[in-house]
Amino acid sequence: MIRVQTEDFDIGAEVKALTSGRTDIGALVTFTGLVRDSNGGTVASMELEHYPGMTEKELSRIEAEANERWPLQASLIIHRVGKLSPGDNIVLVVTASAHRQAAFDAASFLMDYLKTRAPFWKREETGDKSHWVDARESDGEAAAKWDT
Amino acid sequence: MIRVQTEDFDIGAEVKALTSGRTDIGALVTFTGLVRDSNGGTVASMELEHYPGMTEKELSRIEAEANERWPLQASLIIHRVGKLSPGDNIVLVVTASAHRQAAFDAASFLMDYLKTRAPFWKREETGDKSHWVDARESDGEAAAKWDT
Amino acid sequence: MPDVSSKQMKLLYFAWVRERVGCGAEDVELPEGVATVSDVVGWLKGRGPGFAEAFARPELVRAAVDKVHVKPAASIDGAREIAFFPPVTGG
Amino acid sequence: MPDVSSKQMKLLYFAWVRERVGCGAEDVELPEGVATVSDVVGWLKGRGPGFAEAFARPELVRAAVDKVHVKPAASIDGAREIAFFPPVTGG
Repeated sequence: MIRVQTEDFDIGAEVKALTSGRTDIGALVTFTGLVRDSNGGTVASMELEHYPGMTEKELSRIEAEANERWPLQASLIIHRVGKLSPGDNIVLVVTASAHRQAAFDAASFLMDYLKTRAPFWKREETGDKSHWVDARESDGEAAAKWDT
Repeated sequence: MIRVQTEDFDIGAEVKALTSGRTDIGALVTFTGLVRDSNGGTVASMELEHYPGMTEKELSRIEAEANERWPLQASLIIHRVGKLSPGDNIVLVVTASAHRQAAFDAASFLMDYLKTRAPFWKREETGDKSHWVDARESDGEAAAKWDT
Repeated sequence: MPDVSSKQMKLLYFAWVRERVGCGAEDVELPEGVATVSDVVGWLKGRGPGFAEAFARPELVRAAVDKVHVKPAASIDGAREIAFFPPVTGG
Repeated sequence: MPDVSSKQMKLLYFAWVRERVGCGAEDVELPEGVATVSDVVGWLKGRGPGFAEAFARPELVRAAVDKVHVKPAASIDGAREIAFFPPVTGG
């Protein structure tokens, strides 16, 4: 399941919705990405732009690939867009499996792929200036390791 | 922070307590272990025995080791004991860091070490029979990979 | 010989590409001979200073044809929508 | 020569070791010459059929001295509490 939304998400509620009434899940991993004030108290806000239509398409494709690679009982990607403040949630990834290794690997894979393929762009506002966040080379390397 | 308890835990509430008011966390990983009905609908319940005193000591030691190995902003281990049913939560591990790799690795490390070192024992009740769950060799191998 | 109607194209720009170009979306008629994403970039660079600046270092700009990531050499044959944007920074 | 009082020991048993032994905790006086965890196991095996069964395959039983995991060869000198249990299965 994938969702792109401006509203915040509730990790506990999302997990409950995925696991409720099931007894085949042994391991559940969540990853939450948050707006971090990387400049030590100077980032006032962040604007998340995306490519409507392509975003959903890419996230669905990434999720489908994770489900092909690992035996998942459930998976979820939620990504927020619009204006966010330091400490706010940005992205939630949930993976559930019978065993922990699959759940951990699938969540890590989803984040690595999302970081390099899903069409989102961050702009940080610092005081009266703003700048587009640069892509990190390490994200490309992290995604490449799943190609082996 | 570590806790051993009979009551259930609320992932959302635990995460909120760890992150509330902070802007230095960029990545947060949770791992939840649940009672899985591995026999296809026949496991009626599970009893979790532990070694009071040693459990807390081992969990604290494991958590301290994770904090030495990775730059964590927050960490939490909650493990339930007593009688549990299929679908119930057993264990919660939360790790928070500036970047996602540290959060993922630390959570995975905590689970691998907990699985091989924390003094818990599971007994599954199936109909009118019960048996002690056998330790998995793969858990020992998973823990050993962090020794390098 | 390519169908004339195939040269009608929707172009989309995101993030700093959008800011430099000065608009987020436009419908254009591509000239004859424009066959690849790279050709489109070459044509766009001649459309004004904003475009020239946005595509000054084409290696910094990524493209998607009909919402699928593509390389500069990708054909635009049959495409309806081409998007240009910086490397993504979500998550 | 070891202090006589050091031979007073609390023994704890968990999971199927506890079930086979028939009790979860007991205070014992260890005989002279019992110096390692392995020695304790050897002594326990002679205390009755439940103990013999619990420690029939000593490699299946783990031990902790004063709440710290130890190997069979570990000394029990100065220990106050020794626990015996199967490999752990939490998480």
